[in-house]
Parts: sequence; C-alpha cells; structure tokens
Amino acid sequence: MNITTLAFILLSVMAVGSAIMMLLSKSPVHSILWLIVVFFAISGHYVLLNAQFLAVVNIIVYAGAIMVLFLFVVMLMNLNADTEPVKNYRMQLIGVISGGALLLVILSAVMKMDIQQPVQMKVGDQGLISNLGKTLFTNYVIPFEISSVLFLSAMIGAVVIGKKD
Amino acid sequence: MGSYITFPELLIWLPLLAGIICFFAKKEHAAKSIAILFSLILLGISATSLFYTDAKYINWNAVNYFYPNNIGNTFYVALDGTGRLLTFLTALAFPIILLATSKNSYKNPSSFYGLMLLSQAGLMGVFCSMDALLFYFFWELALIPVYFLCSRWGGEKRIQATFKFFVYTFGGSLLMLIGIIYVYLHTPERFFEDGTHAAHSFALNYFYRAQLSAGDQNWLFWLFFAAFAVKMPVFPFHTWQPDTYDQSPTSVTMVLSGVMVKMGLFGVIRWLIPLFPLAAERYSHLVITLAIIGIIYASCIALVQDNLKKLVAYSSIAHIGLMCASLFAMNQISFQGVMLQMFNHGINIIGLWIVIDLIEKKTGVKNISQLSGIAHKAPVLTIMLVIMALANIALPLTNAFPGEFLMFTGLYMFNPWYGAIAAVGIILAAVYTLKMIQRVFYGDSNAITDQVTDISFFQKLVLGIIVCLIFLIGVYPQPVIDLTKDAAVALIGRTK
Amino acid sequence: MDIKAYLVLSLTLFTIGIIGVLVRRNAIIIFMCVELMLNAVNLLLVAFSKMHALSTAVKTSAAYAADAQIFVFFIMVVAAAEVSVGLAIIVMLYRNTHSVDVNFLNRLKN
Amino acid sequence: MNNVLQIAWLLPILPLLGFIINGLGRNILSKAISGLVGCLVVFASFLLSVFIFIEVKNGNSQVVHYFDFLNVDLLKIAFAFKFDPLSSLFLLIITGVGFLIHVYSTSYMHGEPDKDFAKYFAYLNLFIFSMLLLVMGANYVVMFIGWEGVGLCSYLLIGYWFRINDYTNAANKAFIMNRIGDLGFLIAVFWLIAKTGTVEFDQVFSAATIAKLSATDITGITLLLFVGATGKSAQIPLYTWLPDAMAGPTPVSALIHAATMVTAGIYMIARSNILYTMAPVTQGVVAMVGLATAVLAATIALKQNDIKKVLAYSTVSQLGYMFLALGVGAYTGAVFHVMTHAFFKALLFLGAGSVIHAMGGEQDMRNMGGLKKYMRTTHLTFLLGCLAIAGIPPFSGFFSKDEILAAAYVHNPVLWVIGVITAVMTAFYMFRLYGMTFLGKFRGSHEQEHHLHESPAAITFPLIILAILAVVGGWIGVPKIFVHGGHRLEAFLEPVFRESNAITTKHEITHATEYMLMGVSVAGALIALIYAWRRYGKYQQIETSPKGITKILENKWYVDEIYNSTIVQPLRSLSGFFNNIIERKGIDGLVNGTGKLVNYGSRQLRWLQSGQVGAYVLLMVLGILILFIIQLFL
Amino acid sequence: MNAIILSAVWGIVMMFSAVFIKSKTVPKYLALLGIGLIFLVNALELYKGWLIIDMNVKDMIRTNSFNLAFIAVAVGCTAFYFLLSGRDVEKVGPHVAEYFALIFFSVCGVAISATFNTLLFLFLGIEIMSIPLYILTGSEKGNLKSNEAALKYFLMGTFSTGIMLMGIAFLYGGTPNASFFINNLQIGTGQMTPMIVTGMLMLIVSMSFKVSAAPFHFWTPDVYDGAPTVFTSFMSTIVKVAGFFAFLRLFENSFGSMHSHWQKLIVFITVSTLLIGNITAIFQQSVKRMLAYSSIAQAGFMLLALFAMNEKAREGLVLYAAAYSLATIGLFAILIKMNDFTIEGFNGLSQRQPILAFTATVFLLSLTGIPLTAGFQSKFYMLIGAVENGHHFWVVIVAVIFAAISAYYYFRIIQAIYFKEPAKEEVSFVWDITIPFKIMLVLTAVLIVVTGIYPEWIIGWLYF
Repeated sequence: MNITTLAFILLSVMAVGSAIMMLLSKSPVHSILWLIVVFFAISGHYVLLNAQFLAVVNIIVYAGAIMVLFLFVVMLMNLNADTEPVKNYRMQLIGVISGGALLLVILSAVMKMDIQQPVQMKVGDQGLISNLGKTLFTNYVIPFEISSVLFLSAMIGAVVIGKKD
Repeated sequence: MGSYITFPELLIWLPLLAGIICFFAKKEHAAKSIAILFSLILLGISATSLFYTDAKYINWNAVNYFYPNNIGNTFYVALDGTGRLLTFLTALAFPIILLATSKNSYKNPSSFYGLMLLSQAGLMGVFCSMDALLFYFFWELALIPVYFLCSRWGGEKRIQATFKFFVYTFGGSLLMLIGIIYVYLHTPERFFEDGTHAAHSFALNYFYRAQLSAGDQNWLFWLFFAAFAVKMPVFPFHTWQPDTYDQSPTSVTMVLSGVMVKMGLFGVIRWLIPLFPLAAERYSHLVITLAIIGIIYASCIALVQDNLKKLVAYSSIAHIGLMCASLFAMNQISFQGVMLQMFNHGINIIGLWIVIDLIEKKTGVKNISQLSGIAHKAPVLTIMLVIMALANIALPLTNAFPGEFLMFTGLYMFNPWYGAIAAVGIILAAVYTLKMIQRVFYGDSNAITDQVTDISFFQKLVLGIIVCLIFLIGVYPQPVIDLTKDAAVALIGRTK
Repeated sequence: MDIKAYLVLSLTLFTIGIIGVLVRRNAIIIFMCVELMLNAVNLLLVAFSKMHALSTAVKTSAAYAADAQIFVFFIMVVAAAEVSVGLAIIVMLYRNTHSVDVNFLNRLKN
Repeated sequence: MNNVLQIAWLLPILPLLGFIINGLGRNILSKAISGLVGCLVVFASFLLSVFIFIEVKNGNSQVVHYFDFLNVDLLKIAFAFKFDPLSSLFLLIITGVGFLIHVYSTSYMHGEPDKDFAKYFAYLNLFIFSMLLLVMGANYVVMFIGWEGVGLCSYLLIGYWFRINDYTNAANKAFIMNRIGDLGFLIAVFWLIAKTGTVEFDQVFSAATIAKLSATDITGITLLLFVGATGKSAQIPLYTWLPDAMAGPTPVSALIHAATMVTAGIYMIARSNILYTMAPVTQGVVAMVGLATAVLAATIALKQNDIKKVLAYSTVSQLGYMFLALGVGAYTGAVFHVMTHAFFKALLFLGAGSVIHAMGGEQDMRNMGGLKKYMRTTHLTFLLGCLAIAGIPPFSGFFSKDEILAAAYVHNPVLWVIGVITAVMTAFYMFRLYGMTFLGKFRGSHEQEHHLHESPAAITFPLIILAILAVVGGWIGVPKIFVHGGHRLEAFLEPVFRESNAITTKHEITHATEYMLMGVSVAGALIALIYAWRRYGKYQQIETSPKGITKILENKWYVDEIYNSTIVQPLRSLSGFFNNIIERKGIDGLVNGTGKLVNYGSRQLRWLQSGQVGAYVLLMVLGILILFIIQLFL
Repeated sequence: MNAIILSAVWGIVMMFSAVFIKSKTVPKYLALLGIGLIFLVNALELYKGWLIIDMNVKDMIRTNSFNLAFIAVAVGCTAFYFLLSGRDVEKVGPHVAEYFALIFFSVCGVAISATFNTLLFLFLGIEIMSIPLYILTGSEKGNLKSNEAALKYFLMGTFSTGIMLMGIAFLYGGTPNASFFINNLQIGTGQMTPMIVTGMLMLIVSMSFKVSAAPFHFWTPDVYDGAPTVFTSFMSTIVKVAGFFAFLRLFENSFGSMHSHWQKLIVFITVSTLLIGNITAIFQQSVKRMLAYSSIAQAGFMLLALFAMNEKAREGLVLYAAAYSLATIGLFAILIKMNDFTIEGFNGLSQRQPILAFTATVFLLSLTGIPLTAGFQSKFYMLIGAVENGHHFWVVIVAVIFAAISAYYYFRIIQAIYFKEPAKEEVSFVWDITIPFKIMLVLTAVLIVVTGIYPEWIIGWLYF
C-alpha cells in the first residue's frame, strides 16, 4: 500500500463520489460545481500518470473554460432552483438498473482479459509538453489543421443559431 | 433483314416506340390509330416470323448484344418454338383488343394506349429473352403498365384490388430474383467476344450448365415456382385474380387473362423445368395435386358466381390449373398440348371478354341474376357468345378440343387418376357455362335488357375473326402443334 | 498499478454519465453527463497510453504511446466545439420555450 | 379407289353446307327456300349414301384418310372415314329417316317466323352432319367429335323455344347428362391411347393391338365406353334427360331422340364389338343395365298421360332392348332392332306430332280421343306403328324383337322372361296410347274439335313411307326357321362381327323351342293389346287421386327427385361452402389478414417512437446490452 | 484529399461571402461553382492522381480509386441537391451563405470519413460531418419543431460520440501494438480478445447510430421530421450514405478477417432495421416522416453490404448511395413545393403537374426497386453479394419480403398522385415551379433510369 495507490484510491473515490453528487444534486449550479470537482480529480489522475500536459489542459479547458461557459448559461437562465419539479421514479429506476447492467456486462467482458501489463506511474516522458508538442506538429499536423474546420462550423453555428433576428 | 435487325428486336422495340409516341398524341383517334397501326404491323412481322422457324434463319431469330459489364449479362433475345407461338399470340391479341376497345371509353386515352403498348413490349420481351436478368426485367416491366392501367381506369374498388395483385406478383418475382441470383452464382465462368470475362453469366445456356445439387434444386424450385404460381395463378395463390379481373378495365382484363397469365406457364416451360428437372420430377405430384384441386375448386365456385366477370375469371383459373397440371406431367404430348392450349385459351378468353364487355356496356349490369332474355334482342351477340362458351368448354371442332384432348391424354399417361379426376372439370365447366348462357340469354327479356340492341358490323367483324380462328384451329390444329414440336422435344431432353 | 483499476474507474464514471443521461431531464445536466463520459474515455486512453509505454511490443517507438494522449487532446478540442454549439442550441430553445426540460420535447413523436 | 367413295367426303359436307346457308342467311331466306335447301342437302346425301351402300354391298369397304387431325410424338390421329356394312347401313337410316323428317318439318314448323324456321333447319342439318361424322369416323376421336356434335345439336333443338325456361332447363339437363357420359368415353379413349397408342378402329381391333391389352384393360375400357353409351342412349342411370327432351319440336324428338342419335351408343358398341366380346363382365353389365332400363321405362310408360312422354319412355325401353341384345352378344339383332325401331318409332312420333298439330299443341291424351274419324291417314299409319312396336307378326318389330329375345333365351332364360314381360307391357301401353288417342269419343274443348283436321301432304307423305317401312322393314331379317337364308341383314353385316362370332360359342336352339318362344311373346303381346284396346277404347276421365304403385309410376319412381337431392343439392352446397367459407374467409381472409397484421404492427411500433430523449437513450442502452449478449453468450 | 481541402476552403469562402454579398440569391451560384470545382479536383485526383497540395499525410488518410469514386458520387449528389433545392435553402432563414458554408463543411466531413485510415480521422470526420448538421437542423429558429429536433439530435449525437470514443479507447488498449491505424489493429484470425470485442461492439453501436440502424435509429424520424425539409434532404441522403461508407470501410479494413465472428450482430441489426423501418413507415400520414422511416428501411438494405462484405456488396453500396440519394433528393425537392406534407397533399398531382408527377413516380419506383431504375440495380448488387456470402441465407429472404412490403407505402404516394382526385382548392403549391427545376427533375429521373439500365458507368470508376 504505497503512496501512489493511496493517491489513486483517494482520487478515484473523489471522482466517483462527486460524479454521483453531480447526478443527485437538484440545482444545476451545484451539479456544475460537482462536475468541476470531478474534473479536478481526473486531472489529479493525469498528474499521477505523469501526463502533465493533459492535466493542465484539462484544468484550463474543461474546469476552466467549458464549465464556466456552462455556469454562465445556467446563470443566464437563472436555473438555480429545482428544474425538474415532477420526478419520474420508475424511469429513474429503470435507468439506473439498465446502466448498472451495462457496467456489469462490460466489466465482466473486459475483466476476462489476460493483459497483466502494469500501468507506468509517475515516470515516462510521453506526457510531457515538449514530446506531445513535437508529435502534434509533426505527425498530427493535418488532423490539427482539419479540426479547425470544427471550430469554424461551431463559430457559424453560434452566428446562425445564437444571433437574434 | 437478318444481318441488320431481327424479329425479336422488332417485336420488342416497335411497341415500345409506338407506346412512347402514343403518350404524345393529342387526340384519341390519333392515339388509337397509331396503336392499332403499330400493332397490326407487329402482327404482320410476327406472322412472318412463323415462316422462318428453320435453323438456317438463326440470325433472323436470335440476337445477342454484348456490352461490357462485370456481372456477365447481355441483351440476348431469340425466338424459339414456345416463345414464337406466344409472341404471335401477343401480336394477335393486341390488335383485336385495341379494335374492340370502343371509342372514348377511357379518359385521357393517349396514355391509355401508350401504356397498353408498353405492356405489349414487356410481354414480347418476356417471351423472347434468353437471359435471366433480362427476363426478370421484362417480367416486371410487363407488370408496371398493367398496374397503372388497372388502377387508373378500373372500377370503384380498383385501387385495392390492383394493389393486391401488384404486391402478390411483386413479392413472388422478388423470390424468383433470389433464385436467379443463386443459380447465377453457380454458373460457369464466361468469356466475352472482346476478351473480357465475367465470373458467372445470366445467359440461359449458362444457366442450363449451372452446377446445382439435388438439394439446391429442391428449394430453388419453390423460389421460382412462387413467381410463376402467382402469375398463372395456381390454387391457392389465385385470390388476386377474380377481383382484379372484375375491377380492371376490360381491355386490360383481356391482356391479363389472354396473354399475361401465359407468362407463368411460359416461365415454367422456359425456366423452371429445364433448370430444375430433378426437383420438377420430385414435386410434380404435389404441384399437379394443387392444380387439380384448383380445377375442381374454381369450377365449383364458378357454379355459384353471380358476377359474370368473376365467373369467367374462375373458369380461367380452372383452365390454367389444367395447363399447369399437364405441364408437370412432363411428356411430349402434354407439353405440346399445353403449348397449343396456351394459344387457344388466349384467343377464346379474349373473345369471351369482348362479348361480356358488350353486354355490360349495353345493359350496365354484370350480374347474371339481373340479366335475362338477351337472345331475342341481340341474336348475333348470343351466337357469338355461345360459340365462345362452347370453345371454353372444349367442344370438338373448336380450338380448345385438340389442346385439352392432348393435355388430358398426357396427364392420363402420367397417372390415370390425375387424368380422370381432372377430366371431371369438363362436366362442371359445361354446367356453369350452360347455366350462364341460360340465365343471361334465354328466357324473356326484363326491364334491364329490353333496350339491348344487337352489335354493330364492326364488332361483328372483330368477333368474326376470333370465331374463324376458333374453328380453323379446331378443325386443323396440326400446323400450330408442329410449331411447338422442337421446343417440346428439347424440354423432354432436359427432363431426361 | 494494474490497468484493471483504471478500467473499473473510468467505466464507472462512464456508466454514471450514461445513467445521468437516462435519468436527468434538464438538458444542460444531460449534456454535462455526456462531458463526464468523454472524460472517462480520456482517462482510460491516458491509462492505456501509459500501459503501452511499458509494453514490449512498442518499446521501439515511444511516439506511439503519445498517440493516445494526442487523441485525448483532440477529444477535448471536439468537446469544446460541441459545447459551444450545444449551449447555443439550448439557449435558443430556452428562448422559445422557457424551459430546458427534455420531457417537454414531444412535439415530434410516433 | 372407287369414284363413289372418292366423293364420300361430300356426304357430311352437304348438310354442313345447308347449315351454313341457312345459318348465315336466316334473316333473308324465305321459308320456302330455307326449307328447300334443308331438305335438298339431306336428300343429296341420302342418294350418296345409297350409292355408298351399294358400293359396300359389293364388298368394297375401306377407310378413306383425309388429313392428320392430331400428330404428336407417337400419337397419330387421322381425320378418316370408314365405310363398311355397319356404317353404310346407319348412313342409310340416318339420311333416309332424316330426309323424311326434314320434309315433315317443312310443314310442321310452318307456323314459325322466317328466321326461326331457317334456324331450325340449320340446326337439323348440323345434326345430320355431326351424326354422319359419328357414324363414318374411322377412329374413336372422330367418332367423339360427332358424338359431342349431336349432343350439342340436341341441346340446341331441345332449347329451340328458348324463351320458355323449362325447355332450356331440359336442354341443359340433356347436355350435361351427355357430358357425364362423354367423360367416360373420353377416359376410355385416354386409356386406349396410354396402352396401345392408337385409336384407329382397324388397329385397335386388330389382334396385335388387343394382345397388348390385359383383361382388366379391356373390361375397364369397355365399361367406360358403355358409360358413354348410357349417356347418349339414355340408359340407367343417365336416362332421365330423354323424357324431358320431349320439350323440343316433335320432328326433333322423332329424328334425334328416337331414330338416330340415341342409337349412337348401340352403334359404338356394335362398332367395338370385338372388345366387348372379349370382356364378358362388361357384357353382363350391359345386358343387366339394358334389361333393367327396359323394364323400368316400360313401367313408367304405363302411367304417362303426355303422348310424347309415353313414346319417350317406350324409346328408352326399346333402347334397353337393344343393349340387352348387345349384352348377350346378338350384335346383328341389336342393329336390326335399331333399324326397325328407327322406322316405327319415327313413324309413331311423327304420327303423334300430326295429332298434336291437329290438336293445336295439346299433348295430354286425356283430352283427346276419337281422332280416328277426323284424321284417317294418321290413324292408320299410327296403328301400323303400334302393331310394329308391339311385335305382332309380320310387322317389322316382331322380327327384330324376336331375334333379341331368342338370343337372350340362349344366354339365360331369366333374361328372356323379363324381356317378354317388357314386351307385353310395351304392347299394353302402346295400345293404351292408341286407344286414348284415336278411339272413344273426343274429350277436348270445342274449338279444338272445330280445328281438328287431317294434316297436309308434307306430313302424311312421310307417315305413309315410314308406315310401309315399318311393315316391311323386318323382312330383311326373317329368321331361318321361316325362310332359310332369310336373314339377309346378318349376311350383310357378317364381316363386321366376324371375329366376335368366331369367339362366341353359338349353341343352336331347336326349332320347337324357337316356335314356343315366339308363340309366348306374341301371345302375351296380343293379350295385352286386346286388354288395352278394350279398356282404353272407351276411356273416360275419372278424377281419382293416384295412390300406391300408380302414384310412384306417375312420378317416374321419383328418380329425378332422388338425383336432385343426392347430387345436385350437395354439389350446390359444396360450391357455396367453397365460395363463402374457404375462398372468402379462408384464403382471402388469410391474405387480407396478413395485411391487417402488418398495419396493426405498424400502429403498435409507432409507440416506440415516444418522443422522449430519455426513452430513446434507454432503448439504445438496451440495444447495446442485447448486442453484448448476442456477441458474448450466443 | 483534394475534396477535403477544397471543401473546407470553400466553406470558409462561403462564410466570408456572407460578409460581402448581401444578396440572397448569389450564394447559391457561388456554392454551385464550389461544388463543381470540388467535383473537378476530385475527378482529377481520381483520373490523374493530381493533388492540390502534396502534403505528407502520414498515411492517416488513404485514397484509392474506390473511395475517390465514392466521394465523386457524394459530391455529385450534392451538386444535384444544390441544383434541385438551392432556391429552397434561401427560404429557410437570413443566413443563406452560412447554410451553404455549413453544408460544405459537412461535405468535408464526408470526404474525410470516406478516406480515413486511422480512428482519429474517423472520429474527426464523423464529428465534422455531424456538427454542421446539428446547426442546420436548428436553423429554423422560430420553429419549435426545428429547435426540438436540433436538441434531440445534438444530445443523442454527442452521446453516441461518447460511446464511439469509448470503443476507440478499448481498441487502442486491446491491440498489442498501440495504434489507431484501422488496418494496423493486428487482429489475429483467432478469437478476439475481450477488449477488442467490446471496442468493436461500441463502434458498431455508434456507427449504427450514425446510419440510423435499429435499435439506434430513434433520433432519425424526429430529427428528419423537425429539421427544415431542405436540410433533411441533405442529411438523410449524402451524410447518411457517407456514414455507411465509413462503417463499411472501418469494419472491412480492421475487422474484415474476423467477419464470421461479428456477422450475427449485423444480422440482428439488419433484420430489426428492416422490420422497424418498413413496418413503421406504413402507417405514417406525413410524407416527410414517411420518408424518414423509408430512409431507415433503405438503411436496412444497405446494411446487407456489411452483412455480405464482399466485392459485389461493396459495389452495391456505392450504387445504392447514388440511387438512394438521387431518388430521395428528388422526392424531397418535390415535397418542399407542397404546402401540406400529408399524402392527401399529393392527390391528383398528375393532373396539375404532370412532370412532377412523372418524375416523382420514377423516384418512388426506384426506391421500391423496380427494374430499369437505379434502385433495382443497387438492390440487385446487394442481393448478389448477400447470396454469395453464403451464411444466414434467410436474411436475404427476409430482405426481399420487406422490399415487397416497402412497395406498400411507396405506392400509396403513387396512388395518390395518379388515381386520386385533386383537392378542390387549387392552391396546393407554396412556390412557383420554374422550368429549370422541371428540367433538373427530368434530368435526375433520366440519370436514375440510365443507371438502372447500365450501372457499370458508375461501377467502372471503382476499379479505375
């Protein structure tokens, strides 16, 4: 039971717990906050895996930008109160059951595998910014270019949909 | 001729061309005269082709357009015994039908005549094509115009009735398509003139060479039979027919019952039996039993039919049943009998429809119970109908007699009991036919039939032609029989 | 560390996301659950990359191991784009019907 | 090749010509012309057949082949005519009697409008044509063509007055009953073809061919052929159409339903005598059926009051006699009786016709009587006819009937006894008829009485001719006990029946017995005759409701009713069942049911599309689960 | 490659054209020009291998005559789409140029997902294809249905993306040599490892979602129904067949060797798709919605390509893409002109607009699969492939039976067009029908018939 394992467990509990909390909390604002916690936990995992770049990006992009965007929208609609007055418990039950069943099935399938390959923790240089940067701008320059199209269409989308007329 | 253009091409392209022209005709008489003119030309051509049956005219009777493709089908059309006879029947039937179509009975006639000719083209194609894919093409193409004709110009319940008919046949032919594909995948490799080659081929002669185990044949047989059985129709696939005949415009009913039902029989002759001789042997008893049940069953229903058109429809089912049965008797006598009878049945039933159409036009009703005593109002009409009816029940010296005689003989040779039981049909046929004649024509005329007038000279002419044909073939059928000899012999060769 | 642990973790997160999509009716929350699913995937990918980094098969080219993390990067890119579009749609909807409850979206059915 | 036989094809063509002329020209031709044409063509063919008869008598009988009717594979059916004693004799009867009846008709049908008159003669000619085909055909198929042809003509002529429903019913009945018989005929032909591959008489009857046939085959074929005969010649069980057929004009009844068509069955069996001789079982059946019919019809005839009905039943009974003859192997006797019967029965019908004509269409004998003094010729000829049919020597009926009875006795005395009883009954009802019609005093209405008169020459002339024939006709077959070699007919027909006679063992009967037989039958006939004369000579109408056996007899043993309830009704209800239950509910129901099912499924499946995102996602998840299960556990 | 670049570029061009061009009609011509250019450069690449920019794609995109030909088909169909429905795009809203730009971006995605060689590009391609569609679906802002459709589409789309990514992750983890190259997953011929199975299965799910195959089709009717008709026409044809092409390409290159292991999954999906698509379509009253279901039904037939996974099936898929797209685009182009989308709206069309009626009939016959139409040829090739493949023969029978059933709802429209009397009020058309439009319709119909007679002119390209 070394420190790594301990950290792993801690972060995992944190991630799962706050994910569940996000699910349960009535007010959207709380959900968003809980989700941010989850992202932080996941970033912690990245750090644990020595994927520094992703850890940073995760914090900045997700916890920072995206979630704040969500927060803005929620505020804008001031959905701080309970947005789902009528609950459909049967639907929820069915949902939980089927989701759980899916989890079980996948796990039962995957756990049969024979890979005893451990995961490299804390060391390894693939995750370093320099490495990733190099790969990104040598091997992956074309996907990088092309993904710009996504943003262009997102932009237009903002124009077409968001713009009042 | 010959080196430039061949009979089958003419037979297929001319009506197609004429049909398209008809669509653009403005006036009715223009459209009609175009249609009649072309169909008469076609009749001429087809009649000529009867004199070029000899093997040395092969390049007058067969053509094989090759076009580069990777599935190995070509535009391969040819006339052989059966096909020749049936193309002649088609060519003969259409002028008669078109002539019998009385003026301005259909709204926007140009497309009516156009579609009629298109269906003729389709039929010609079916009877000429020597390539499975081509055959399937024409098989469907003959159906589509008829579908439109029926559900556009038919009676009040036309749409449902016709659609039933369409789905029946479409489903059947799709099953056949699967069968075709399966056989195709078992045909040997084919090399084309230009050096290219396809892994398999759709050509008839390649189909004959397909490697099919007995097991394959057993289920392929049913895939094909589904299509043909629906088209004929054989009991119990027949329920589309009475409604369709009743609902569709009479000209179309003539096409359907006169020529189109022959497609099914033709399919059996050209494709089913030669492709799957073993399965045909094996299931012949089953099919014949079905057919014979159909004969008795349909005749019985005809006994209690009150609707003239349905009565004829059921009697037609009975006749087709007999043809189907004796096809599967699979000896030369029965084969040639069927081939002869296909021709005769076409002529007779068209005549019958013409007369019934006239009656319906003159009285406005088609229920036997409402009609009475037309005989002394319209004697000529009566005589014509009586002759048609007698031909329908195969009285000697009418054309149906030699055909049915041969068919029964063949069937009897295959198995006495089948022959004997099937022959009961001729009694029932006599019963319902005579009952119909008695109810409709004899007795005293009633309110409905009082105003009936006798038929015009023109109609007399049309019916006269048919009557002449009936007696001509009835007295001296041998030429027609000889026409089908080779085909029958070849068929026997496949089954052995 | 055993890869199975990461599998369990991320699959759990993934499933929580799915369940969220199933049970919540607030469009925004549903969307957030989808984001959670994506993050679960990211985590798994990174874990795999680190696993492969040790595996003998690809020792030769360490670049391959980086692929996964690049992939994660792209996933984030796409997610960002999606978010902008998605939120725009949600806002538009909110403008027209002052609600973001997906259960009220049943003008289109059957 | 002889020139008469060379032009023999004219024989059928001439009546056909007449048919076509009268048929097409029926709207323009006047009565005179169409009548003339009708008679002339038949007369011409009569002359022709006389020549042919002479030709054949000079021992020149042969088959004339015209063209191949059907020629498929091994089966070759020629369109050929066969001229031999049998056919030539029938030719004479048909054309001769036919001609007389044509002449008779010109006057009898004079009341008809022009076009119907022409139509009538057209039909009559057509009948002659088909009958000639039947008789001359050199194989079973050509024979069958004529066979069905005559059936058609009788249908047309019975339904000649097609506006009266009963008549058309009778016509349908006749045709359908014949069809049933024809079915037997056809199947026999198929059987022949299947076994021997030929239908040409000469080949079929040749020893080589017969060798191919097993005993069962022969029995089967002959039985089936006999079924055909029962249809055409009105034997049990298919006889009921003939009495109804009296709906047609009287000359038609005389020609078709007495003289010619109904004898086709006898002709056919006589033609294929060799087969029958080789099938004793069949012969037994034929004899039984024939005798049974004879008795049954005779009993019915006892109580009929319609003059034509009586004659009709007597015809049936006489035909039964002929079949009895065939059954016991006395082919000559059968043919002989056909001939004599043709004479006197035609005579009787025509006489009856003349009476009806005089009575203005009245057919019920109870309203007649005492016509003796009004119409002498008719009365005289009719009396001769009655005597002939009653078998009183030396009239023709005596000889033929006697020959048959003798043969029956040889075969089995019981047959003879029943035969004699029938003969007695025949004598009785014939003279009952005679008495009720001609003797006593007139019972009809007054205007009828005023209207009464002797018929014109066109009617009486044939009567006289036929009367003469009825008297002398039998003399060509005088049994050898009277005149040795007196049986010229037998000698003439000998070549036809040679093989049969060779096979059948003839045990002669002593002259004494033969005299005794004759004596008994003649005596019986005479007694019946006198009794009937005395009884019905002064017949008075007494209104008593018939009871017991009388009632049954007047209702013809209820045979029609039985057929109706055992065959017609079940068939009708079966058809109804097919039409309403199986067709509508069963098959069509299945087809439409499938359509309905699809529609229903469509309506149900739509609810899956609930519009709820949550539900959609849930279903997707379930789908994923299913896929996993399929992949991992299946 | 050319198509990808140029379509992306042209999207930007359209985008900026919005700034300079105020007219509503001009963008259409610009778009036509663009699509023409794209077709041209793609054709050049196909024939001559000529590239706009020769860049090193690190084998992440692999072009061969087959997928270039497919791109040609897709772009060609898009061109027809512009020609037929260009004027209707202008009717949707004010941002005409933007709409066209989005369509171009989507076409870029189509091109990518036709040529991808790594899972990364598959992912990007699918996303680039879909995101513009989310927007287009919601582009009719005032219309609540449009909004709703957009949200549904978006939520479920992203959900399926999540599934797909999970699948990709599993594949990455499962392959011994960590790689995203689809032909380099090194799946042995033996039993697949659980990870691979799971990953593959999730990919099947997400791809089935994209091509709207049951039971992942639920978004389709609602979205197609809610979206502006002109865009429904686009997304239900070109995008969908592109999805199919990607589906086939992915599974052929990565799991082709293991076909027998996962064929039963495809059987399940195929049969259920055929069943739900065809059966549900029968009862629909709105033609638009009916076409949505029919697109599901057709998808069921296209799935036979994956079921068979052999040469004929591959050819068949491309044929099917052309036939199905052309016919559906044509039908939608006619449908847009109607002012009520119910089947009754078509009553007596033949008497008012014979040309429309005739062409519509041709399209419907083609969708039904009547000979002499492209529809028949495509179905025919599919069936050949499916029969050739040899396993699960009954699936083929089921397929044709459903093909026969499909006649039921297609012919309802034909019956309405020809055999029903028109409604009394003569104004059944919102917009005038111009001569060029009619000419284009006839052209499309002719093309369909030509393909029906001689499909080799398309198939020939595949092996150029």
